[in-house]
Amino acid sequence: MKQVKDFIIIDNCKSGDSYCRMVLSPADGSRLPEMLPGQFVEVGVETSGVLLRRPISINDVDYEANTLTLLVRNAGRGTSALMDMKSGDRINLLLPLGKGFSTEAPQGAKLLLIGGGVGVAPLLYLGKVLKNEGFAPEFLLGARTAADLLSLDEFKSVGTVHVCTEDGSDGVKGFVTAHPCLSEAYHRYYCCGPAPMMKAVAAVARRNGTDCEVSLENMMACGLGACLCCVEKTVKGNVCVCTEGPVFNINELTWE
Amino acid sequence: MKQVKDFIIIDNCKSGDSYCRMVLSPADGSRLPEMLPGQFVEVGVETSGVLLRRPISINDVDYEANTLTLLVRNAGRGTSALMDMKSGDRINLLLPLGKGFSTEAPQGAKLLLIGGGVGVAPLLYLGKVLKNEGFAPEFLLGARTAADLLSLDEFKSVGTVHVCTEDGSDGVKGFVTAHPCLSEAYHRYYCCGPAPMMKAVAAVARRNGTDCEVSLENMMACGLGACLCCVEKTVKGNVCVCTEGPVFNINELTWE
Amino acid sequence: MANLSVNIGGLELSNPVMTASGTFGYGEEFTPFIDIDRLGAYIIKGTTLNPRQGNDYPRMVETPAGMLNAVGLQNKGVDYFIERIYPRIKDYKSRLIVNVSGANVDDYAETARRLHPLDGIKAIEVNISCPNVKEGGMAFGTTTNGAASVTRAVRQAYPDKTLIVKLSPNVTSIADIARAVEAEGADSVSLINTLMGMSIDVEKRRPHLSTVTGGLSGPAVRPVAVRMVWQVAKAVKIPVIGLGGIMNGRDAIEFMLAGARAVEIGTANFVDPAVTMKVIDFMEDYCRRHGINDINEIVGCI
Amino acid sequence: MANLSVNIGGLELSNPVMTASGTFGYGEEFTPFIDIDRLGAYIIKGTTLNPRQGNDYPRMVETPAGMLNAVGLQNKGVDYFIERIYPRIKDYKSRLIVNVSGANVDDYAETARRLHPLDGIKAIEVNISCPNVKEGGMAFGTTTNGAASVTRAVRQAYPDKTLIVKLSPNVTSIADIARAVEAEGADSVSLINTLMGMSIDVEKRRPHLSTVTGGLSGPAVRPVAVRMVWQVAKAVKIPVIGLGGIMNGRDAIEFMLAGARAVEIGTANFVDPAVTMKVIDFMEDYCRRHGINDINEIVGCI
Ligand SMILES: Cc1cc2nc3c(=O)[nH]c(=O)nc-3n(C[C@H](O)[C@H](O)[C@H](O)COP(=O)(O)OP(=O)(O)OC[C@H]3O[C@@H](n4cnc5c(N)ncnc54)[C@H](O)[C@@H]3O)c2cc1C
Ligand SMILES: Cc1cc2nc3c(=O)[nH]c(=O)nc-3n(C[C@H](O)[C@H](O)[C@H](O)COP(=O)(O)OP(=O)(O)OC[C@H]3O[C@@H](n4cnc5c(N)ncnc54)[C@H](O)[C@@H]3O)c2cc1C
Ligand SMILES: Cc1cc2nc3c(=O)[nH]c(=O)nc-3n(C[C@H](O)[C@H](O)[C@H](O)COP(=O)(O)O)c2cc1C
Ligand SMILES: Cc1cc2nc3c(=O)[nH]c(=O)nc-3n(C[C@H](O)[C@H](O)[C@H](O)COP(=O)(O)O)c2cc1C
Ligand code: FES
Ligand code: FES
Repeated sequence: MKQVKDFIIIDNCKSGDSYCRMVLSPADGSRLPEMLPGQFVEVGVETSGVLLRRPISINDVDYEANTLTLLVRNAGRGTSALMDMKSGDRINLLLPLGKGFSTEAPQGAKLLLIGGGVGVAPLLYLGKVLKNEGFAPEFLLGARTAADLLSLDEFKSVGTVHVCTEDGSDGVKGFVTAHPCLSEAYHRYYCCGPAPMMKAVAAVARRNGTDCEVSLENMMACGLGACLCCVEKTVKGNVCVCTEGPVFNINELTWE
Repeated sequence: MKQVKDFIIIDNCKSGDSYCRMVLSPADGSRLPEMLPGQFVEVGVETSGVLLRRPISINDVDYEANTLTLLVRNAGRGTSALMDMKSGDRINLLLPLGKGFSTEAPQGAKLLLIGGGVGVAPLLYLGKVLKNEGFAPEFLLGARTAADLLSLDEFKSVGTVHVCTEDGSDGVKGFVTAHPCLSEAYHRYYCCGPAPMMKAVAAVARRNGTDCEVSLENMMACGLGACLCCVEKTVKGNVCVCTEGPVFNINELTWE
Repeated sequence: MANLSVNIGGLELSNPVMTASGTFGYGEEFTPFIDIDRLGAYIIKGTTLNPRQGNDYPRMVETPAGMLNAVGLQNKGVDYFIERIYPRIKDYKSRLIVNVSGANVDDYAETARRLHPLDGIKAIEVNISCPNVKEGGMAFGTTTNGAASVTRAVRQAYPDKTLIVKLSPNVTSIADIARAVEAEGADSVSLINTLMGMSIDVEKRRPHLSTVTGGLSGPAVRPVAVRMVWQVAKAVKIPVIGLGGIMNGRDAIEFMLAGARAVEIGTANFVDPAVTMKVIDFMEDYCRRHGINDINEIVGCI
Repeated sequence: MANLSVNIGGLELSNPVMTASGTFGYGEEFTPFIDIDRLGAYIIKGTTLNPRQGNDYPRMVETPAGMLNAVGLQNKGVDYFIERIYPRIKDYKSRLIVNVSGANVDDYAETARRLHPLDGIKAIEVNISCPNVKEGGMAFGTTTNGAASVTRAVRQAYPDKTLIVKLSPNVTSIADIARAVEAEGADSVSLINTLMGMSIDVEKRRPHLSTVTGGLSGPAVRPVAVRMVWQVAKAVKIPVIGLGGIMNGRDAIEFMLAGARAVEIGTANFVDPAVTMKVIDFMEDYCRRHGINDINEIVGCI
């Protein structure tokens, strides 16, 4: 059940001026609601020049510690205010929102989780859930430079990690679509990152017949399916990314 | 010379949820400009719902320590954001603004500094300057309750302090105008506080022929005499409180 | 406790708080957060005679204390609404009001006619201020003649039940438009719809919205909306519904003091999906604090 | 470095950045913070034929991302200006533009006539959008006839020098008004003046401003202003000056992309008295980053 709730920041760890990783727990001590990988939250940001909530993916959930983790890139006014928040501060979340990634697959299916930049955020939780369900998820993570590769150690603890950087400072040099692992056979790609990257991965998937899910980041106002601002053109017409997505199978989309 | 400058918060000491006392020093290490008692600063507040700067009196200046002190009452959005600021945070000030209190008086003149609520703010610096110039300033400080009497010890270190509280929890019970010290002869009253209090003090001053200066708190936008928003009707017509004031001799005003 | 119930052109509301069309979906999206039965009324999405896909993405951009939208009345048409959506939402205790739009006068009238028989619908709000509805290159809502002609046609197609006309703020004299729709038999006017605005991505050097211009809503527009409500309330005798940037109870009271009998809450639902309940709570508290027995006492009382 | 100079109806400016009337005093108030000579032009306080005391206090209230003002053209009249103020401020290298208001057509014309001989004044901006100027119950700026009649009279009284007409946004079609003043010989139009708004103190149950309504300015109005500049720039051939809520260089470029040849900065001067210099710096930097040789290239370029 969706809820709107105050959280306490347990920890807010910055990587430079570009990213932060925020660990949150309900302020009233209540249990976290059930959350699925690929779902997101809408964060209320109290700063000058920000009115609407900001959508952020669920990066990790620890039901035992009763904590939720967000991975945030400093993209503008709202996210930069999030960067500046301190442990102990309060923050209001609307959650859990949207539909997540499919986690069903034939036993032993090879699954590749492809993330670019801060788009790696939802893949950590997804990887953990897939691993729990008995799969051996692999990650293909791309970034501009080695410094922009986020949470690498955590990904490694979940599964095999393939790395690409645009400047070659780590792993294969170039975009994720240049990585040799894409020539192997996978049952499904899960992809989240900048639109051009997702479109390129979708093209690869279509070419080699791999099932492929992508997570879209359309601009949102309500996050609840009420305002119809976040629509994506699909084979069924305009649908709300906040309720029908953010995860879509590429077959539902009208890309190219 | 007026300037707009970043300051670092050296200390921000809250009294409950209602007041804070902020000690500031120029962020670039430069020397404080010369400031006169009764002058004010315009504080930039970066929070949701605040556009314009907020005018705050100069509460104290320590040229040796190169610090400036503000005493702030939590009155709304802007001031409550100031309450929440922490030492080390940056804040932008426009200063020094307006004309201050007159500090000339015949040698040995008896001077009474009358403050109500947070209106005591400019009187501390004024008292110190007067004391430096060889006077023995007295204070008459009023507040709702004993808990709302601000900086009492500091005032006591500058001169004799007379106290009134509305609930009688300290000093004389009632408004400042009920205090017996007003029956003594003073050369001048300096008064800052809520408008009804200043008007009542002005009436007393007129009755007993005492010179009287009051510090107005008209709503301001620019603080520079440019917008003409802060005007007060005076014997010379509408004048800008931010440049011709905030301190006025009651003879200049058209009260009653 | 003070009386909060108000009457809008024959329609009794348990309190003055409604939701603004296009910002509250069909209400169902908000059931995790609020008790719809506690609302004075809920106004649902703009409905047209025929289905509409709406405009292309991007449809939204944030602006200082506001947002621009260019949704363009995406909806599945009145028949789909009547068959598939209405049965799901008709049984709330709160008043259900449908917002009606059209491409021409006949579309408005026909949509109203089809909604008329439904018992669960207590009133319609006719949106003559949508940027996608053209009449000689101008929206119906920006000329007294256009506004009057839509009102006249809908009034005929929708007799006896409450007819609210929603006015556009993009006009020189909104009071003139209000008088024109009052003369044609509107039971109430609601205002304001969005102000027409525009925003440009200076790095990409292109408009943020696919449609170039869009509708501005949110707290930024509130001073304009309050002023217009004040002007209209002095100009007409029918009750005025005020909206535009209401974010909390204080803002809602501001509109009532300006002359609104009831209020609608729009963009604020996106910021806090439970805001409507808080506004009702504030009204109760405000009346108590100010010794007001009946909220109708404060309407226009400045 | 890119060329930033622009031409406004015959008046050459070293860059597109000006200050908006009523927000910059006579310029002198800002000399501690900026180099006035670096401005493209500075437009000073609204000046009328006779002295005016302006409206009663309170004249200002903050609103979400904006402010309402009701200053009411407080000034000492054109003769006092010419004798006492003009000599002090005439020698800046930057263009000095006087904003002119009037209670009737003759006042406008007479004020313009008295300013005409002054060499230090390069242009006048005629404010036909002040809420205190009445013509048959309506401000000149809200009818094409009213706007045309003021422009015609001032054009006659103020020949050969640059005449800018400042338009009101409180109209159904600002493009129509712009066309009307262009037809009467205006060299340029500037827009927008303030949107008419209102705000109420709900605890005291009375308006915040002594005049009940006032003029809304600041970032809140920017989307409306950008839209109007875009509409007007398509409707007229004379250069358009854009303003309304410009807070920084990005916002200034947004107006130029919408079609403005130059910009004015108003309320932002209150927030940061050095903002104009930062806007000019941003423009230089923007041109460099985008490989633009002449800022005129981007005007209307979306
Ligand atoms: C479902 C979803 C999940 C997301 N997950 C993450 C995540 O895990 N980590 C992360 O760092 N970012 C994530 N984003 C992107 C994040 O929402 C935007 O970066 C953020 O909203 C920008 O806000 P801002 O105030 O910092 O930027 P602004 O100053 O408002 O604008 C900067 C840029 O951010 C984009 N943006 C602004 N508002 C929105 C909005 N409401 N929705 C989408 N984009 C917007 C605009 O295109 C703009 O160019 C996600 C977005 C969506 C839709
Ligand atoms: C010359 C001068 C000196 C002052 N010195 C002090 C001081 O030393 N300490 C102190 O605590 N306060 C002082 N004030 C009052 C202080 O400026 C206001 O309390 C503050 O601006 C309120 O801002 P806010 O955002 O907290 O309140 P808001 O939420 O904006 O409004 C709350 C109330 O504060 C008042 N207010 C809002 N903005 C202004 C403004 N720009 N100017 C004046 N009043 C305003 C309004 O009447 C409103 O009812 C002074 C005011 C002036 C003009
Ligand atoms: C996303 C969105 C969609 C809207 N759709 C409609 C609509 O279909 N019909 C209508 O009459 N008004 C529509 N509006 C206008 C609102 O009902 C309301 O008039 C406006 O947003 C001002 O109120 P607010 O500032 O409280 O949002 C819409 C507004 C928004 C933000
Ligand atoms: C305090 C104040 C006084 C103003 N006085 C005048 C004036 O005398 N003449 C005029 O044409 N416009 C006047 N304006 C309008 C501004 O010049 C400008 O058109 C408006 O504020 C919008 O720009 P902004 O949002 O950048 O402030 C005034 C605005 C303010 C805020
Ligand atoms: S964000 Fe409102 S419908 Fe998706
Ligand atoms: S605050 Fe602008 S003139 Fe005083």
